[in-house]
Amino acid sequence: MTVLPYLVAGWIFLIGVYGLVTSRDLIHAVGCLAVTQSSTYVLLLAVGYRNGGTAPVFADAPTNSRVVDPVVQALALTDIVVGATVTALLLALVVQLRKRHGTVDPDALSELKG
Amino acid sequence: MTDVLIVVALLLVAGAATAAVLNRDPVRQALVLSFLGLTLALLFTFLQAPDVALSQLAVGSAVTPLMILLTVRKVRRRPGSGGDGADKPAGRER
Amino acid sequence: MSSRVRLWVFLVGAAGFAALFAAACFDLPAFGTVPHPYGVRAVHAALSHHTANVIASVNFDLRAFDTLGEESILFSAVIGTVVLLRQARDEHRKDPEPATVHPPVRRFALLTLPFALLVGLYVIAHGQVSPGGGFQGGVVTATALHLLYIAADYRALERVRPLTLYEIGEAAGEAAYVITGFAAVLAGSAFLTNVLPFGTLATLSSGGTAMVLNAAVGLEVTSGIVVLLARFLDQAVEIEDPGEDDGSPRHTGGGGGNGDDEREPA
Amino acid sequence: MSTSDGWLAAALVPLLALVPVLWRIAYGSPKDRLIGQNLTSLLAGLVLLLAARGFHRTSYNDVALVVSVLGPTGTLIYARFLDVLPDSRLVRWTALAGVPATVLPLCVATGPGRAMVKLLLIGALLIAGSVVTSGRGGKGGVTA
Repeated sequence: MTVLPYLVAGWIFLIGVYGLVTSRDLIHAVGCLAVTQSSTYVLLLAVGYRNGGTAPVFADAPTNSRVVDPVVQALALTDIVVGATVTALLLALVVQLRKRHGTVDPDALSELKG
Repeated sequence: MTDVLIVVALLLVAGAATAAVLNRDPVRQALVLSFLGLTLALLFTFLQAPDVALSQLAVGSAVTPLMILLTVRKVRRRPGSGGDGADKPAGRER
Repeated sequence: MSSRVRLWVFLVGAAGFAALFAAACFDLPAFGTVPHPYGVRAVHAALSHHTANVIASVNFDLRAFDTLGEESILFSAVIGTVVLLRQARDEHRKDPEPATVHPPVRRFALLTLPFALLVGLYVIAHGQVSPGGGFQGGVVTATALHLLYIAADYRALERVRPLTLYEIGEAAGEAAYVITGFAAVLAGSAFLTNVLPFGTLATLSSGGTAMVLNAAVGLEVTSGIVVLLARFLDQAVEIEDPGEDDGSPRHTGGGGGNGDDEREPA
Repeated sequence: MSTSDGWLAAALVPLLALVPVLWRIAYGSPKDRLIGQNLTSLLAGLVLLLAARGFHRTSYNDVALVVSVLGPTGTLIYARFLDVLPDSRLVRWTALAGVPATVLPLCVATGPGRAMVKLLLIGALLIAGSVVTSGRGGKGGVTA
């Protein structure tokens, strides 16, 4: 338990990169990138967790309660939404590539370049 | 007890991430990604991060898979045919 | 680089990464144990600014300048997507056929729509009090709008969704953030300092400028996601490729090759 | 075992039920995958409600509220793209049995008040969403 969350984050990162490397379809590759991104959230939140802590939101908890680290949560939170728009940008690039070159296979694309 | 929940959620997330990568067809992948988004949201709730869970829920379970599906529909379509099943590539890769 | 070489390069790199990462993990403090000096200070700072949700306080007060950066990335990503997905000169539009919708689904979607919008706005508005805020609520609101697409069809969605308004909304959100920052300068303090009265802890009007910035981000994210999805829907449903298609085989990827089972035989 | 541990142990039940659902989503037919997606959001809603009680944080219920709104929305959007809205007894009965079995004890434990109204609302949304998306009438519902 003491290292499992970190190791899971590492596994998600590796499997995501594996998908990126072996992908035959750019849309699939963008999906794999989304998976890889999520490993960072798992790692950040795992680092910020404290046993017996609760969320640092004091609307329904006493202000002296033991809380988990809010800083890493703030980092992960904004990155998730910004990451989604970047995913959109990449998908838009894929649509453009398909229009220009008629394929979304990365290997076929590199052949086009010669 | 919280630890048990966290461990189960972690294993689910790892499994979903693996399945999302190994499903090579983007349409299948979109549904697995949506599952991954929901399990990540559960994990974040167990890690006492409801804010992040909300964010992941909205983005991971709806917006990202939807955009992938729309891109697939666009990319697989041919003029006049409309459907995405109409253009099975004759010269499939490899 | 052939795919075989690429795979080998990856495997070597992955093995190295795995070894180093595992070693680092076992050197990290055990899960859930270490004290968090930054976290403790952030909690103090948030409480001294009467913001109940410390995460919102970190985002919109303590690290407001960083969030401006994040917001700008979002802003430019949306602009980039809009530029990439605009209708090219040689493409033409085709009106999508009106859809027929199963009546229970239509009723459900129409009944849920106002409620879902309300939930989205609630999540934005309570950002500084309970879990939520502009980033999360914005996405929820934008997704909720697309219930209309389910309830009727794409044209119905287009009629009630004045896209220009959302494009302006996105820019207005970004502008409101910067203006709030400069208002602090005019008030005689540094850029993005929290100069408004802090209010009472755990009420809607608490948190000073955190509340204003939260609303600005909510506006920007809602509009941004609506614009994004609109562009993708446009491309997928309406805009057709120019007539360059002469029956040549298309590589649509899907290397696993099971695209055939996308449609269940009726 | 304290009461909060009891609630968290109860949350483990729908959480573990997600394991076979993942299998279905990853390897099933298109129908199966859509049913799986539907079931996931339903089960996730139940897990979140029970966990919120187990952690003694009523504000965590907001996450369940968002699931109950976005879950069926997502399912219907996929249904439109994949051109199927499969009839599923599994989803319907999980909703009709599981949601009351979760929400009613939670209401009793919470006691009357705003929190209870919210719980009932989330429960009603989860049931309504699942019943509509599991295609009662069995005709398969949507055409794009």
